[in-house]
Amino acid sequence: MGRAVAVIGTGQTKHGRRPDVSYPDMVREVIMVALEDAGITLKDVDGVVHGTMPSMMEGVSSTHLYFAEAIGAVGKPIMKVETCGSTGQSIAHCGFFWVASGMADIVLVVGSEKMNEGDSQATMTTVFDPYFQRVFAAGAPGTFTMQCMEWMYRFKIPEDKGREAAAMVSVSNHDNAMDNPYAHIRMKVTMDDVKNSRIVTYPVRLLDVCPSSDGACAVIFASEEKAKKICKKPAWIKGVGFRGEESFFGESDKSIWPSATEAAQEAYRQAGIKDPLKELDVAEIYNPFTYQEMIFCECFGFCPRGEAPDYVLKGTFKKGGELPCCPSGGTLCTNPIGATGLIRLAETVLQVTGKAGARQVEGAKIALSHAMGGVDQFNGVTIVSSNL
Amino acid sequence: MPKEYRTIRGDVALPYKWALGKTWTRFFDGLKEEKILGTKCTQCGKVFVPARTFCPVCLSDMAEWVEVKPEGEILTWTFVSAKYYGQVKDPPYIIATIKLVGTDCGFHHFIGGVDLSDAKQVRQKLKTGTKVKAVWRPEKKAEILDIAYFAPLK
Amino acid sequence: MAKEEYRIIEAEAVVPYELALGGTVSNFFDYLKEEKIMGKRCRKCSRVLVPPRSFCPRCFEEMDEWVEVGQEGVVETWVYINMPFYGQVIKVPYVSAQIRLDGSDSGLTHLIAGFDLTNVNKVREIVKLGGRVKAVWSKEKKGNILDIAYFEPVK
Amino acid sequence: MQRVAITHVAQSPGVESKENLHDFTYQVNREVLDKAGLKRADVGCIISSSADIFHSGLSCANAFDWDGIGAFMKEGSRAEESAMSFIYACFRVLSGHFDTVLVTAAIKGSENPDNDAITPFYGDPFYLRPVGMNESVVAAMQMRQYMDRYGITEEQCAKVVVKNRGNALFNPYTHIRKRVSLEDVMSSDRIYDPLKALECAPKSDGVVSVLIASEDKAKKLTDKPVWLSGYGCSLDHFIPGDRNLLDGQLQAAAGRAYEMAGISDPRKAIDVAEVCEPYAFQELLWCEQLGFCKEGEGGKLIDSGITQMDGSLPVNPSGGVLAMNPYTSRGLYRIAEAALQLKGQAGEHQVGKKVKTALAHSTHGFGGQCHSVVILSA
Repeated sequence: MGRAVAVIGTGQTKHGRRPDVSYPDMVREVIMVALEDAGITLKDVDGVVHGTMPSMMEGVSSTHLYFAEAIGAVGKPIMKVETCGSTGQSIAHCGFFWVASGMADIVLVVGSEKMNEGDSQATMTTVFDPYFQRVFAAGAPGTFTMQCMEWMYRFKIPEDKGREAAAMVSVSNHDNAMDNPYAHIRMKVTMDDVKNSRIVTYPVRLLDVCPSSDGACAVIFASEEKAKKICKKPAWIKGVGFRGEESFFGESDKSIWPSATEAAQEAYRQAGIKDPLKELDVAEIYNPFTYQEMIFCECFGFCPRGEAPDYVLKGTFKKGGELPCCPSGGTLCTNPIGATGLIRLAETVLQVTGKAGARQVEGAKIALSHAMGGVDQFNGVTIVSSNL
Repeated sequence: MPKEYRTIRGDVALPYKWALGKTWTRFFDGLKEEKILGTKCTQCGKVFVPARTFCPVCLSDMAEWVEVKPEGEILTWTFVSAKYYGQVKDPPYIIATIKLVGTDCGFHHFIGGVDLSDAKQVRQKLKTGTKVKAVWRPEKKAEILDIAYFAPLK
Repeated sequence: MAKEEYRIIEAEAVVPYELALGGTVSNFFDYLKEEKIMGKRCRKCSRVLVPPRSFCPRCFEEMDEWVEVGQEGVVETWVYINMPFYGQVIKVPYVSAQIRLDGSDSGLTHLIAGFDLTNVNKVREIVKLGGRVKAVWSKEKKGNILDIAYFEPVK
Repeated sequence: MQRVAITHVAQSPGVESKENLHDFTYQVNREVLDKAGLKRADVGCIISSSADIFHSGLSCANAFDWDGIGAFMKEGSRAEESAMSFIYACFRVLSGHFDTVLVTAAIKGSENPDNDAITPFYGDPFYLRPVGMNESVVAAMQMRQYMDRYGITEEQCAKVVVKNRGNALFNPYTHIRKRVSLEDVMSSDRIYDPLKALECAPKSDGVVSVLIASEDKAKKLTDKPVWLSGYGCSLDHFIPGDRNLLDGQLQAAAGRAYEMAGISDPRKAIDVAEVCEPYAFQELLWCEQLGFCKEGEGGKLIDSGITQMDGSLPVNPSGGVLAMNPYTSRGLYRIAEAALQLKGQAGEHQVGKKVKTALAHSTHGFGGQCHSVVILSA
C-alpha cells in the first residue's frame, strides 16, 4: 500500500517563554536544526507542510504566508494544514501521504506556536459553535474536566483513587521532563505538591494542567529510496489514523472516546499491532491534563476500561515500566499547541532511533505518538518503528 | 445591510502580545532616533528594510547593520478611497512601495504632502520614479508610524 | 543600563460577524420563547438530538421530525468554573454541565445554578453526577440559548 | 503510478444563503454523494477547506464543519485553502490508502466584514498591517506597475470584467449575474486607484464538493472520469516589497504542472482555463505567466477575443471570481468548473469547443503570494 515513508530528521526549539524572538525567527531556528539533523539542505526539499493553532491564536491569518521564508517554502509547493490541537499529527500525516503518493520525495513539516502571544483560553472558546455552546465554554479546562468527571463516574473510579493516580501522572511527567533539554517546565514535583496546588476547574489543579509554551518543531519525511541513501537510521512510519466526533460535545460518549479509540485501532491495523501494551516500547501521548492521559491509555488499549488508575499506580507507564508514556515529560510540561503533536512524533522518532539522550527508553523499537484537538473532538495517532 | 433572515451577531475580540524580537526592536528603536536601519546579507550582499534577522533569499544570518538614507523613489502606489471595517485611517490616503536609496527591496508606507482632494491631480504628480523623502512624526513611539509618511521632493 | 534588547507590542484584534441561524436553529429558539424544549428525531437511527439538527451527523439523512423533550434531565457531567479569562460571557463562578434531557439521546450544554455558587465544596454537595435537574426559564425571552436561564437541581 | 480522478461535483447556488454554515455544507455534500450513488459510509476519507475565524467567526472551523462534511468518525483532515485541500485529497488516493475522498470547501462570506477588512490579517502586526496593506492595496500597486511597464490600458483590464460577468449570466451557480458594460466598469468608483470597484471581486457564500477516486473506483462510479494530469504550487516571499510583483511564483507553479502533464505548449494544449482573478487585471497577468501569451501581451490577449467563451482558449467561462468570490472556496470552484467543462456538464456555460484538457488555478495572499495550478484531462 503506497510507498514506504521514513522520518530522516527532526528539530525542536528550546520550548518555553520566547519573547526574545519574533515568531518567524523562532520558526526559522527550528527548520535549520531539522535540516542539519537530516544532513540535507533546503534545495533537497520538494515541499513544505505548515500548521499552527487556528489563526486567532496567532492574530495573523494564514501563517504559511507570513512564515514563507522561515519555513523554507519560498519557491516550493506548500500545504497549510490545521485541525486545532491535533494539528501536529495532522501535518505529520500530510507529510506522510505526500511522500507516500509519490508526488514528493522529501517533505519538510513544520509546526509552531507562540502561546504567550495570544490568549489561549479565549481562543479555544471561539472553537465552540456560537449558537449553543460558546457562552458556556471555559476554554480547554472546562471541557476536559467535564470529560474526566464523566469518565470517573462511568467506571465508578473513587475520587480519591482518581486523584492519587492523576497526581502520579503529574509527578512522573515532571520527573521525565528533567531529562529533556527542550522541555518548558523542568522542576521536580511531589504528590503533595500536585494535590495541594491551586484548583483550576475542580478536581483539576494547576499541576494537572500543561503550561502555555512558545516553541516549534520540524520533521523531515522521505521516500524509502531517499531515506536509505541519506539517513543511517531512519524511523519508518508504520501506521497513521485520524478520527473525529460531532462538533457537539454532548453527542458522543467521551468517557470511552470513540475517536481516540478508533484512530489508534486504524494505526494498529496498518502496523499489525494486536497487543499494544506488549508490542509498543514507548508512547508519547498528548496529555495536557493528567486525568486525560489515563483516558487515552484506555482508548489506546494499554489497559482495560476504567483500570488506568490501577495501572498508573503500579507504575506500568512510568519510565522503566512496561510501557513508558511520555518520557519527554509530555504535553503536560511543554505545550506550544501547533507544534505539540509533531513534538510527540519527533520524540518517538528519537526513541526508536536511539537518539533520545537521557530520556532514552532502552532498546525502544516501536512507538506510538498522538495528538488531540477540537472541542474534545479529534484524535490522530502515528506509529513509528526502527524497522522497515 | 440588514438581513431579512435570523442571525446571531457578535464580535470575536482577542488580545495579543506580539514579540518583536531583537532585530525589529532595534529597527524600531532606530526610527525613534529618525534613523532607518536595514541589514545586509553577507552572502548575497543585498540590503533589506525593515531590517531582517535572516536573509529572505539565502536564509543566512544578517550580521551587518546599515543606516539607510530616508529617501527613495516610488516603485508603485495606490490612492485608497475605499472604506472598510477596522481601517487604519480614514480615506482618502495613498500607500506606496518605495525603493529607498541603497536598498534591494521595496518599502511600503504612506505618501503625504500631496493634495488628496483631486485624485486626477495626484495621478499627474506621482509617477514611477518620483523621488520621496521620509517625514517624521514629532512624537515617537518606536513603531513603523514614527515615519508619518513619505513626501515628494520639491 | 543596557538598553532592553527585545520588546512586545500589545494590541487587540476584533472581527465582527453575523451568522445565519438557519431554519432548524431559528425554530428551536422560537420554541424556547414558548418555554418548550424541542429536539429532532432521526428517522434512521431514531436518536433524538437536542439541540436539534437539520441532519443526522451519523446517518447523513435529513432530520425532519420534531419532538418535545422533557424539561428535566440527568447530569452527565459538570464542571465548576472559577477561572476568569478574556471575553468570558458568564461571570465566574459558574457551573457548566452536560444535561441529558428526558427523551433525548445527547447531552445539552448548559448552566446549573439557582443556589450559592461561591464555595466549590458546597456546590459538590448539591450538584451530583447522575442527579436530576430542571430548566428554569428566563423571564424575558430573546430567542437564544439563554432563554433557559439555567437548570436547577430537583429536590 | 496510481491515477486519480474527479468523479462528481456539486455546488451551492450562488445567492446568499439563509442557512447556517452547518446545514449549508451538509446540503452540498449530500448532493454530491447522491449523484455518485454513495452513502456517507462508503467514502474513505474527507478533506475540507473551511474558513477560519477571520472569515467565519469560528476558530478551527473544521471542528464545527465536521458533521456537515460527513466526517463523523472518518479519516479526515483540513487544508487551509481549497486548492490545497483538493491536492491533499489526491495525495491520499495516490498513496493507495483510500479509494474515495470527498473534498469540500465551505464559506459564508456574507457573515463577515468585507474582504478588505479581513485580508489585513495576512499582514504582520508590526509593519504591513499598520501601513494599511490589504489584498486590494497590493493588487492596485501591482496593476499600476503592470500598466506602467507594458503599456496595458485600463480599458483592457476592464474588458475582463465585461467578459467574465457576461459569462456569469449563463452560470446558475454563480453569485453576481448582471451584465456590465465597459463604460460601467470604467466609470465605477476608483476605490483603490487605479483599481475600480467593478474590477474587484465581491464577497460570496459558497460550498463546493468534489468526489475523487482511484482509477478502478472512478471507472465504476462514472463513465466520465476527469483525471488529474498535472499539479504545481509555489510560494513567494512574504513582504510584497521583497518580490517582483510582475514575475512571481505562477510561472514556477505552472511549470511544475505542465511538466507533470507533459505539456510543452500550454496555449495549444489547454482547451479551457478557470483562472482565479479577484482583480480584473490579474486575469491578464496570470494568463501571461501561465504561458497563454507572451510577457506583456495580456492586453492583446483580451483584445483578440481568444479568451471569450467562443474563443480558442476560453478563460473563466463560469464567470470566474469576479462574479463569485467565496474566498477560501474559490480554488476548488475553479477545479470543479474545469471538471464540469471536461465532463461536458457545464450546461449553458459549456464552451463551444471540445474540451480534452483543462486548467484550474488558485491564488491567495497579497498580490499572488501563493499559486496553485491543476491540470485535468478527459
